[in-house]
Amino acid sequence: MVDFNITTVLMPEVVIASMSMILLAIGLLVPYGSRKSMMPLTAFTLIGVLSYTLYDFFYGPKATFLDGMYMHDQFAVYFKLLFLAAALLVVLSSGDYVQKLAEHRYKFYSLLLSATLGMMLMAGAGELITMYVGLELMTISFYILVAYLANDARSSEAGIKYLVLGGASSAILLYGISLIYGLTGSTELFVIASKLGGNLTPASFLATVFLLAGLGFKISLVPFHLWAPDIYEGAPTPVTAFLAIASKAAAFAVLIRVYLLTMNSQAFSITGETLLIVLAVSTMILGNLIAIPQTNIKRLLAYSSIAQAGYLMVGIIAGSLAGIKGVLFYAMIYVFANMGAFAVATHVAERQDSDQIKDFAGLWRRSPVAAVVMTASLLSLAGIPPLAGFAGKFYLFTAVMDQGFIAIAIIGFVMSMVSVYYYLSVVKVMFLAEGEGLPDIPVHGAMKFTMVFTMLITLVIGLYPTPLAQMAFAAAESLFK
Amino acid sequence: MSLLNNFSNLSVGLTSYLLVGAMLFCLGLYGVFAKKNMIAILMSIELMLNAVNINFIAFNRFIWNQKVDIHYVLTGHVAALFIIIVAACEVAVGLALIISVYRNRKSTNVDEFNWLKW
Amino acid sequence: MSALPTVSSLSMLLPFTLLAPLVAMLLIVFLPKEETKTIKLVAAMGMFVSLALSIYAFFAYNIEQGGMQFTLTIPWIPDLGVNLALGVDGLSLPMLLLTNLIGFSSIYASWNMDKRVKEYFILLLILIAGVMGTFIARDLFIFFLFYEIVVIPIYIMVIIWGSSKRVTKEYAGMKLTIYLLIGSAFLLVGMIALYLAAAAGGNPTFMFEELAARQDLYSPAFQKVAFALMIIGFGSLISMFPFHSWSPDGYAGAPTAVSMIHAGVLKKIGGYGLIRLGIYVLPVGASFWAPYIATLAVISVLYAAFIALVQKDMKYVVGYSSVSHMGYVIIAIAALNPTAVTGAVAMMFAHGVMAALFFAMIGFIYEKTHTRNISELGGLAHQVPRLATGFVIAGMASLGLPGTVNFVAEFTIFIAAIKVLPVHTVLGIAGIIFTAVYILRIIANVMFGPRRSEWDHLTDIRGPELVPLVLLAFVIFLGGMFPNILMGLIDSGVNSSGLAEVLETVSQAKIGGLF
Amino acid sequence: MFKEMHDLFQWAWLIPALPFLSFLLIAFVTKRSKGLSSTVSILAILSSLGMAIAIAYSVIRAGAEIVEHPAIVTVNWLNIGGLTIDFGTIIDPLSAMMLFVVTLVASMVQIYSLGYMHGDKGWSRYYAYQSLFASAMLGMVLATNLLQLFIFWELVGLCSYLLIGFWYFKVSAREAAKKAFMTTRVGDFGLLLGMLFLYSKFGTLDFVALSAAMSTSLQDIAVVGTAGYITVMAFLVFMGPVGKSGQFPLHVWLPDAMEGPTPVSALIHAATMVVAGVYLVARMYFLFDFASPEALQFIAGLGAFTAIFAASIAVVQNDIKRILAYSTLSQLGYMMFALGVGSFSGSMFHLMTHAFFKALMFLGAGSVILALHHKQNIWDMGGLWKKMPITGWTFFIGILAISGMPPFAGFFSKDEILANALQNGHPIIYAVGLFTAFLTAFYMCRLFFVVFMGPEKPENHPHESPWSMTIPLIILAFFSVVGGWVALPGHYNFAFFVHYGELHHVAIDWFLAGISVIAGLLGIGLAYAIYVKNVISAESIVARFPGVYKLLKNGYYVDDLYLWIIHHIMGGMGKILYWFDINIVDGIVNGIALTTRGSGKLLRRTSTGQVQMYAMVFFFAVVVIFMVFAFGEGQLSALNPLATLGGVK
Repeated sequence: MVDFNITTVLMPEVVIASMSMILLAIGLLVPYGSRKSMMPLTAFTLIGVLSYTLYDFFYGPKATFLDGMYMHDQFAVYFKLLFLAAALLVVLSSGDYVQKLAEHRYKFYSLLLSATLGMMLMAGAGELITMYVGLELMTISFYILVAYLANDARSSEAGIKYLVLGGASSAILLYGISLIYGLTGSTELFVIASKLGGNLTPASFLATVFLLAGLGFKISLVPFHLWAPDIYEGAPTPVTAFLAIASKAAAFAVLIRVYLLTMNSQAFSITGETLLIVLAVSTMILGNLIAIPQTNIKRLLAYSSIAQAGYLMVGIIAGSLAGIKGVLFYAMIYVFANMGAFAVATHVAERQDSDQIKDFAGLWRRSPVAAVVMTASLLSLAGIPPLAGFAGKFYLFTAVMDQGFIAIAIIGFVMSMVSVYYYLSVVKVMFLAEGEGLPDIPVHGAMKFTMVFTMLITLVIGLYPTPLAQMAFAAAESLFK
Repeated sequence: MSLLNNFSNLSVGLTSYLLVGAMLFCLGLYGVFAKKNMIAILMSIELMLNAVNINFIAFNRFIWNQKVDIHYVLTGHVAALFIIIVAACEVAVGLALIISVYRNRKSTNVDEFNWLKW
Repeated sequence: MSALPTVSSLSMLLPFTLLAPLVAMLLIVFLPKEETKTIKLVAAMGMFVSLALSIYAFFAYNIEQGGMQFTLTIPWIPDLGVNLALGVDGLSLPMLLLTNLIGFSSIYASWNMDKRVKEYFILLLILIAGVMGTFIARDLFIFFLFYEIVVIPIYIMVIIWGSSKRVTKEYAGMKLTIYLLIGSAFLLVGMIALYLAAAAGGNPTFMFEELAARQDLYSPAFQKVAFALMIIGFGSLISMFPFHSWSPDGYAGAPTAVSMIHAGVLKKIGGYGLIRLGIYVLPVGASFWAPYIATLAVISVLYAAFIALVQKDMKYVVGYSSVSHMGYVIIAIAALNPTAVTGAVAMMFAHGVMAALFFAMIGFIYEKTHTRNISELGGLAHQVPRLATGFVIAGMASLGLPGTVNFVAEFTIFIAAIKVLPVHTVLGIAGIIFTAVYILRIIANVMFGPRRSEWDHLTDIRGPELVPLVLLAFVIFLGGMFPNILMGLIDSGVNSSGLAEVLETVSQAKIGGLF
Repeated sequence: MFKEMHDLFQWAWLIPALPFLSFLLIAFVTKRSKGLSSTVSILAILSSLGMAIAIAYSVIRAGAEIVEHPAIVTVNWLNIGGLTIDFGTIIDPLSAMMLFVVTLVASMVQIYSLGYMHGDKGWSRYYAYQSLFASAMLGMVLATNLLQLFIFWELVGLCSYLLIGFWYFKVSAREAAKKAFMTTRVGDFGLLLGMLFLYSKFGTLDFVALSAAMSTSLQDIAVVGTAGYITVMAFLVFMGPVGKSGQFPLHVWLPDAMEGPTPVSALIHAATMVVAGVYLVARMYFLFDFASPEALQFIAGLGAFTAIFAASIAVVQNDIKRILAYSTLSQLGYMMFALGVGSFSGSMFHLMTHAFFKALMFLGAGSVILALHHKQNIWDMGGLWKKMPITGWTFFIGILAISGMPPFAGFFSKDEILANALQNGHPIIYAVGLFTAFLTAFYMCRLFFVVFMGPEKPENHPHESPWSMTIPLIILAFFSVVGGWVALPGHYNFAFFVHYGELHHVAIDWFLAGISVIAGLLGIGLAYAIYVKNVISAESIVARFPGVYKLLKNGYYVDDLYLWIIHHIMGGMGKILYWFDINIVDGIVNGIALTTRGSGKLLRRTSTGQVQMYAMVFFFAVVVIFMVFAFGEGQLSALNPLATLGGVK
């Protein structure tokens, strides 16, 4: 057993949790006018934690502790990196947006951090109740964040919808967990795996389906996806970004662990694969098809992110080391690609008070940086080289084809080319339309940094994916040990 | 199949508890599907969560009540506790949201919350 | 010449060729957008360097030695086995030269561009660099990467600088893009399948040579499937019937430079890929599909020629004609014969130069008259004699007149293919009659005929505008009169790359009734 | 002696190269200076003429040696695996004769053009094209293999196209040029095919090698397969000459080609390019010889038919140049059937003499046209004899030559052909040829009498053309007289040098010659009776046979048939296919796109915004999944193919 100190291992979680509290306290104590430093404070905290986590990923001790309840392997750390990066980018891009909110804005960052904390717990959870607690921490924070524009009926409506559906899906997830507990007597993944592995009973299958449905809800897998577009549309744009990127990734982290340990058993394999293939294919197709007629950028990105979930599922279907590596790789670049797009959407939403695609008209002229970043991000999502999305898809589909599934790869690639259609429609509006009468909206400061940074990362990873691929490989490998 | 059959062979208890849990869950589900008032829906969700609690406790009590050293392993009970706490948080947030949406829409009728669609 | 030429010392030749337009592009990014003259000059300079380097490569290439030269290999993505491997042989070097010839010309063909000049030249240079990259890549992954890079700049260029006639430019651009991308999706699947099959025999690799060397690993069934996937991808790129319908609309919508590059070189990636990847790596699959491809190719030739007869828009005529001409390339590829493959590469080169010249001339006409409608034009030889000369030269090259490089290529194809596919070839040759009919029709109706006073204000092309005409016409005639310059190189490419042996095996196997 | 001669033959490539150089010079350097352009061009062609004369002289000096062993010089042109093509020059009596004829007529025409094209805006362009044409034509004559010949063959076609359409602003010229190119292309298609089959069968296109290969392989009939195969190749190759030399049914372009400047008609469409087809058949004579006899019979029949067919049309034409054009067609038919009946040297001989007198007549006609300010209808002319004595006299010589009057050139050549036809057992062909000779004499004299003899037209103010035009006329007239004398009986006559197979010395059969002359005289007499003495009224003949007249006048409606085919069959086909392309091929593409978009729009409606509906979908999906996968074992196996979806795990 590697000798380690539990506090050093849990340092990121602890810091994030305390910072969340501190921000709340500051919000309560410091007078309204001088709360501008909250964004930098959060950002620097996140940068610090991120750096530490990065160090931890490569050099820190790895262990499973609390009898397998909590895992500190490279897989978990990889996802923590992802959440922290996403949170950081959201924070950086949300500065002006949040500034315009009313006096509640200090809670925004606090809630953001608590959601991040929830995700980090999910990534490390080796046990279903821990996972559930993390999940709920994240979800409840999101309920509030989604409805954060208290005076905006749409935002409140989104919050309510998310609450109802999220609650119901949690209940179903929990019911599944309870069945599993009933069948195995444990909520720890390793124990479950050893006890459940043998044969497939209707009860165990019901439990699995419930579990899958609960997690599928979070990753907006068709047919559990219906909430996503509405919530994404109603939520404040930075929240949408965080929701689309991080919460989905967190659910994937859990799904991978659960799937690999429990569902990937011999008895389950054919049935489970069939099920997952059907779901993944319909997710890819439906997400991309419905995205085509969208006129609202957030809704468009919502459907696009549904489709992206379908691509990610492909890696899980492969179930191999390469497949998981593909998922990890793709999840990370997905952060940057989506973040770029959402940053631009946030910027436009903040300046023009509109989420309509037609209001992006002439963005090329009015804000060249934003237009270029948006284009690069969308094309990365579509998987056009030399952007990172291509490398990601390549890893994913190579893995699944290696397992012999050719048709799913064809469907995936064809659908991703179909997706180019609606991504390019946005590009067309930005570059072709003149945008008469719309204001010039140059980007500055942290927002500009976010945009350019995400674009550069997208480009650099696309051109030279090796470092990230190695990290993803290490993380995936730690899962298979 | 075997495990479920085992459940029914037990003389008293588990099957009944599980049935109650399942019924409660379905009731909650029905509420979520059919109720129009947001608060009622929130309560229905609570029903579903409590159904899970019953399951947990029943399982722990009837099947998995082993002892390690001198302690009982109370995973199910602990889980139920957690769920209760989380449910409480959820209800708190939920009620706050209902108030917020009521301010905006002057209604708690879930059918009217359809501005976001397509 | 010594036994070992200075290959290693020239390993940076190709990277520099590739980087020259990109450096120019970066310079343009930092230029203010009002400096249109400087921007154009920088773009031209960048392309000039590329062109000069590729001409140097063309003549410095050691034909006796053959094989890949000026090679450079840098491991790029080790876990996938991707290498940044550059190099050229007799098959790719003509294509590289072609790219730079057309790229250089296209800069000058856009000399009068005055709308969003900066963006235009940035995208144009990316486009050219991307196309160049596909031809100098020795690694399938890099090849594909470069190919896909060019798709999006084309889309943006079409929708901003294109023109709407029968179809809107938005439609044309989207059709072009999505069509090719979906084709490439199938290609990608085929490519990954190939990669995975090859990976069974050692380190995973994307290198063309390695993939070809591991042929024993690909079962006939696999080859058939993989080749079919590639046919969809490359076939739509080379606009083989029935995957051609993006091509006329796309060219009609695109701005001049994009039409030039697209019809001139981009399309050839399809043929190049079919040779490099299809025949070379999957010979059994190729021999299985060859008859079907040949039939489709003949249909392309005749079908597109007939349609070109009744077109009203000049760009559509040339668009359909390029579909028709690419049919010959496909016939040659389907003939699976070294001479035919030589002819196919030569035809791609020849058609590229010709199509670029044609589109450049049509572009100038359109720029000056704002119409491409054949019936609205006429007698332009009065006002713009130089333009008319270029137009006629392009037309004559298009109908395969001896003395132009196109004739040499067509003849080589015919002479090789007629042994293998006599019926297809005879039908294909019948296409030259129809080609003559539609080409002469547009030449006559656009350039000749009574003087029309409404075009009296036109000025003839002059100065920089002459560059495409002079350069491309020179190449057309040089290649036509001294074909050994080009054909010798291609021939060495076919023979030294091992392609000839592969084809030999395939044809023998065919006779033996093995497949 | 032979050594130095070969030194000369080494340089034969200069003959086409010099005009080509002049073309480049004019195109890139002197095009702005009219005087320089024409000087360069004429100097070049005169140098070529000089060389051609020198070569002809050497060939005559060399005698039998060169007949047996042509002097061949080659350089490699194209060399790739499986395909080697050389370019080179072949010097034998045939090519030497052609060189002389082509350079002579070309130089005459170019000098003549100094006057005829005076003041034309496209002067430099004209001379550039002329030089290019001369170069291509000479290159073709010197070709050592079929591909080289084909290349230059196409290039002369291009020059013909450019020169017919020289006055591109005239719609008629433009259309005529297009027609010429397209029609010959149809023939070239066959020629190309024949060439390809020859190559794939024999592995070479070199004339000498091909001939050798054919004669050896014919002994071993199994190698060739059947003689039928060669016959097919022969027919395919013959399609080229049919197009180029205006044989029926591809003759339609030649009359229209008269839209070009008259010197061009003289050079290209009378003397040189149009006989390229005849030349090709002569060069490839071994092929037709080795093919089954039907091939040569076909050539003879087609040639004879063309001869009489064109002559009959010429009778009723009114345009001076069109009459000459149909006459050219008719004479080409003559040459062709001469080859068909085995009169190899007769055909070549006629080719040479025809070049002289037909060029002469075209140039004469040009002189007339210029004098009358571009009037071309013969009925608008008349009484030019006095006003234009040189033109008149030289034209008269041409008329006598073409009518086959001794001792003019045409007499000897025509007589040889007719005699050979009869001697080699083709009486029908002979009869047709004889009748054609009669018709020829008739319509040529009709032309001459109407233009030069008829009443003067007061609105015309003709005057003799300048020296630059008359001197070529005189020179050509000289050759039209003496050109035939080279075939006078003797050992070293024309047939000694230009023949195929065994050499037969045939004396002139004076009886047959007499019949031909009588036929010619009859024609002249009839024309005299109708158009000078008005003994017989032309109108009344027309009135009695209106249908025939209309038929002839419209050239048997062949043109209309082709136009109909092009418009209705090809154009219609194009329209149908275009419709198919847009609506079916593209329709499918657009349909897929539309379906995709449409289904997107439709599926969008699934997201109703009703949260309870979402919840229901969610839960029922769970139930359905559970049902299908847990209990539906049957469905599961049905879904199994879905699991692997084509990929085999």
